[in-house]
Amino acid sequence: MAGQVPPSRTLRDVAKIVVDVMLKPEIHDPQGEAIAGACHRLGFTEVVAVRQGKRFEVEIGEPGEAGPMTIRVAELAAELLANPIIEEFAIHGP
Amino acid sequence: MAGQVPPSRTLRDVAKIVVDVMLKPEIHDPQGEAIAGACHRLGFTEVVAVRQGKRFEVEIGEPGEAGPMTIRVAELAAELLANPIIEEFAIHGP
Amino acid sequence: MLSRTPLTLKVGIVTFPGSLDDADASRAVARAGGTPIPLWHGDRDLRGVDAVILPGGFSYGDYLRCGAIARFAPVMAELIPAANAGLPVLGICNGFQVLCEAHLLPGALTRNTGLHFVNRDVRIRIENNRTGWTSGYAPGEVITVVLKSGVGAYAADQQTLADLDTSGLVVARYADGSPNGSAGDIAGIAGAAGNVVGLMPHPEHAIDPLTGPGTGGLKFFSSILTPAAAA
Amino acid sequence: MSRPDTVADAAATPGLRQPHAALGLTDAEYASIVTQLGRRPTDSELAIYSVMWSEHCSYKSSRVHLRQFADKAPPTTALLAGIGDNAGVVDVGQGYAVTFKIESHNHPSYVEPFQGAATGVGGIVRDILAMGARPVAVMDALRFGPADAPDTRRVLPGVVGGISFYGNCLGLPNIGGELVFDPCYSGNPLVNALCLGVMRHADLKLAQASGPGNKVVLFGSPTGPDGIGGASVLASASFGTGDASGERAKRPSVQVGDPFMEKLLIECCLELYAAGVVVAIQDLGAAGIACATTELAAAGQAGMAVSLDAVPLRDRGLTPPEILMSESQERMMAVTEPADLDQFIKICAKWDVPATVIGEVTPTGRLEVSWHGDLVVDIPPAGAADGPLYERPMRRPASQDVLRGDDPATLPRPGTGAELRADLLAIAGSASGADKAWVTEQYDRDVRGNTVLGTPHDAGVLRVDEESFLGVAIATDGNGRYCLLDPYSGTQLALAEAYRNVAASGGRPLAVTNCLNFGSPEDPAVMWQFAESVRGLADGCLALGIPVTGGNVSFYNQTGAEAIQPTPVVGVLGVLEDVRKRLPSGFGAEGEPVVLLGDTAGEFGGSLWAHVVHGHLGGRPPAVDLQADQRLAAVLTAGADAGLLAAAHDLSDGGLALALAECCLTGANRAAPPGAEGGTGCVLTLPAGPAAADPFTWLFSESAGRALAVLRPGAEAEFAALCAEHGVPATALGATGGQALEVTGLFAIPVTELSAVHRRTLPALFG
Ligand SMILES: Nc1ncnc2c1ncn2[C@@H]1O[C@H](COP(=O)(O)OP(=O)(O)O)[C@@H](O)[C@H]1O
Ligand SMILES: [Mg+2]
Repeated sequence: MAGQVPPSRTLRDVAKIVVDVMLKPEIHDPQGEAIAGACHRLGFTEVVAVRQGKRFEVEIGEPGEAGPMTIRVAELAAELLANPIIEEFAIHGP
Repeated sequence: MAGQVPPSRTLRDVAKIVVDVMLKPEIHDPQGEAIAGACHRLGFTEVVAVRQGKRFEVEIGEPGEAGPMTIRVAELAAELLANPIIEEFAIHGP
Repeated sequence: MLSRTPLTLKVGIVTFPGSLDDADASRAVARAGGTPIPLWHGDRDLRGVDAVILPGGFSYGDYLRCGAIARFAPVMAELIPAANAGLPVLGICNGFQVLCEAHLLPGALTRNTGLHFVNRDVRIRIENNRTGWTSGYAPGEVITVVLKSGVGAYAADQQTLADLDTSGLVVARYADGSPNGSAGDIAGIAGAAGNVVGLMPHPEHAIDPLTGPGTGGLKFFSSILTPAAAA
Repeated sequence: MSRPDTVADAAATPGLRQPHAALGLTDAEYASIVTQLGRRPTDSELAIYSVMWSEHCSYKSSRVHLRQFADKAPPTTALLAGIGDNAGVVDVGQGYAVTFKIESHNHPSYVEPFQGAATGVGGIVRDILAMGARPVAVMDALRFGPADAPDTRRVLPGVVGGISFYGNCLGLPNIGGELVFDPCYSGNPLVNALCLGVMRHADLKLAQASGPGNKVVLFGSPTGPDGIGGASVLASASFGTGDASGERAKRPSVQVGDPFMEKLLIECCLELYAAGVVVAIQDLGAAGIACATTELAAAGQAGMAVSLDAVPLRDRGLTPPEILMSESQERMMAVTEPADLDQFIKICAKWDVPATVIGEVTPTGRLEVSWHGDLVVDIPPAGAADGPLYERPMRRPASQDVLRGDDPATLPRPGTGAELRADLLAIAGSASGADKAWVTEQYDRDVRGNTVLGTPHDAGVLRVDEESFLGVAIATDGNGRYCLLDPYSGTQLALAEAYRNVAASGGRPLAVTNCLNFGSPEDPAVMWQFAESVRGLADGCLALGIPVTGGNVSFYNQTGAEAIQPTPVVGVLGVLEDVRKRLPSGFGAEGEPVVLLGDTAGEFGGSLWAHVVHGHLGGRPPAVDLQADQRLAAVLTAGADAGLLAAAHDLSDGGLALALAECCLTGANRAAPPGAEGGTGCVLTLPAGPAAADPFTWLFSESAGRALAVLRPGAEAEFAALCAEHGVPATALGATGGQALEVTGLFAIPVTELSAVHRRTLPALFG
């Protein structure tokens, strides 16, 4: 499959951008609830709620200035990494 | 995302702490590789690599000062949220 | 005297990398009297089929989100406009997920409330027999099919759920309560035009009492063969 | 990066000290390598020898015993390939062959339950694929510590999740297995995975490199630093100290499975086979490229020249020994003719499977591996592949007599109907006796559409041909308690139970696979258990007339000095000419006569009753009579063929009592009836004789060679005649029907109560 072997890392122009994807607050998160329940059983009774989402670390080659790259990642997040019907995302970095 | 909850000592005295869990760098991440492949097919050819991890938003009641709470969350992360054999974690906030 | 060979309907079955129940869908189409036509994810070609099934499985490993990567396959570039133009499309399980990701159906499939994959025979009630895929069922008919999924809970915002209800677009509901946390016990829905249907449990595994819980699923595949349905 | 240790270096520095002990090689083994090569090995060669000569790859402690499977093999024409190949291949008629094998992934599953179990499934599936077959089903035999132990709560959900994740994603139906809890498996769970494949006779592939000039292709996932703890030791020892060794120590021993890539590999390989472009093929399992190249070359009596520079890497820092030893998953190695190479690569590209030529077959008879132009390996492949052979000391432990003398006859027994009822419910609700749906519902049982019977029936039954209805049945069994009391007969009991399960599903037993899970072979007591177990299995297979086609040995299953109970898991494969005649294990219609087949004596040593009710383990396991089992199987398969039977269920742990409870709750369809409350009751009367048999004995004894037969109404006389003809004792008990399991004059348990007790245990424990 394409992209499994990263190209040589000697080029220093690779930035790491983080995309956080969380379920929208109104969407039921059974995983988070199960984890909160497990916290309580483990004695972490001060835990009120847990929500579980995804974190993507995207290594991306810089095509030009910082601006376009961030926009590209936002496009990528909106199109592929998150499903806007149930999820929302935030972008950090580089 | 930190700091959304005001630090007043009311009943609502709940802080949100984020725990990021990623596979250790030396561990194979087939999901991330598949996503990188999809990025390329979608025309995001500047994507060099993707790694996928988890993000937990833990809402936690403050038992005392900030110090212990952070330690509690670190314990929680090490014990429950991350699998130390293959994953590493980082804690942010409140 | 000229003998007239009845034309059998051609039903395309898409194989994505990681599709699993494609052979089962083909078998069901053939059992119902149709002609299954394999469609390859990498070809921008629907091969002149009269209807399309997106089968169950784990397309692209279901990595990222179920159906999220398959949605961008070349064959989908043909399928999406064809579906919008009225081609009957049935997405089963992973196929349902792909249809939601491709916005051919509203809403999304989310993790089962029990957090586990669930393989169980379930009874579903056909709520809408006006789609091309369900016209053979009596309204309210209850059939037993196989549910096998980990991300099978249908979710949508309140407005969408209300719209599905008022427009009669819920195709099937779990008759004994949702086994996975699906909103409104929804097992399957149709798009606004009625030609695109998504179903979480597997009718193709209920076509033969030898290998499944009876024959209750067969009419999904025979309904589409009636001329009215494919018209 | 440091320069690797080359063959030239090795010749020039014969006195260089090497870390062979850290790699698990004894001084004597190291000396024998030096003799074989006529010089010290390079570090890459040492890596190869260390993995090839490990217990896991070389079977050095077990081979002397395993020979019996060949020496005592019953005459058969059913085997197309046998022990020594990746998996045995059995002719099932109509031009079809079936290949099946069971393998352990115990230790990795304890360290990282989810990935360990997942990659266990992946490994056995590649074994089957390498034989030229399409994998069509999996099974899993699992053993854990006490169900309520905190560690079991960590390990079990992870293991089940991993099997579910990997198997479901591959599209392989899971059609059976085992789930057992015992304190002896705390800290050492057993995760044994079985895969079954189907092919046409002509499709058989053998892992033998031949034809000098033919290309060696590596395909599948890139090679990364997975599971190379051993090589890391080597690398740090050879390449100096400090930073490097710290870095090396981080190498993960945990492999992460990629079932999606494996699914692509399956389809890709099948298309390669169909195109006729594969001369030989081998899966990459333990010890990766080192093992695949050595074994391919050794089996083909050829040489092979490989360049490691061509291996696609996920981590460019890997050293030659690490590349050789990497256990990255989802990789295969094939030999193809140069003229076919283009087509080979094209088919791989179609399935998005990266493929690279890494070398070719040579006439030299040597395995030669180069790196950056230097020769780093130059060995005789057969010498590395064969490995040492040990006759480990063995000794029947003195404790064996104490154990056998501890007769369960002294245990207080239930007498009244109420007490019998309570013990039945205790067993039906015990973790080992309870319904397994919490586990098995997580597995896809129906994908591919050929599952005729799956869990909770006695055997998995698959349709092989849609036109002729040819099919196969398969079951696995093992009983550590019996084997601890007597490893010889305990192993035969496991064999007999799997054999009986196949027959009770309507299948004619044909062949055997096994996974032998034991403690340390360096412990003479364990070695004695092992030897007895193998002898029992070989003698048993000879008696039953079905050959062992392959298997797997897992040693060192112990926590500290404490070994697990000896746990051979035996798989039996059978054939059904017409799967429409399969027998389910449950009650369906009402009013069907229920008949107990076989003799019942008072046998409670190692029984589930003694274990659950008294926490007792001692005495002797049930007596073995394999001729009686053969007769029973003949009656069951003939009864199924003649349409006399509606269902059948074998009796094993929990005896008649648990078997009846299971029959009430298991439907007559391929799966349990929908709805947790489903079921059909029965009204039965326990016979007055023989003298030894009181109600307790009838209900809870675990005498072997027994099964329940459910007759089609009206078939009573014909079936009685069939039993008489074969000399199988048949005792009419009553008939199906009603809403309770009723034993006249003793107790009645409503099916709903039985169901609640049987089905709530695992969900209550594991959520
Ligand atoms: N881990 C497992 N995976 C799949 N199937 C299982 C597993 N454990 C048990 N089963 C199935 O559950 C049923 C009951 O198992 P068991 O009580 O061990 O049967 P028996 O003792 O009669 O051989 C069988 O169909 C068996 O194959
Ligand atoms: Mg059993």
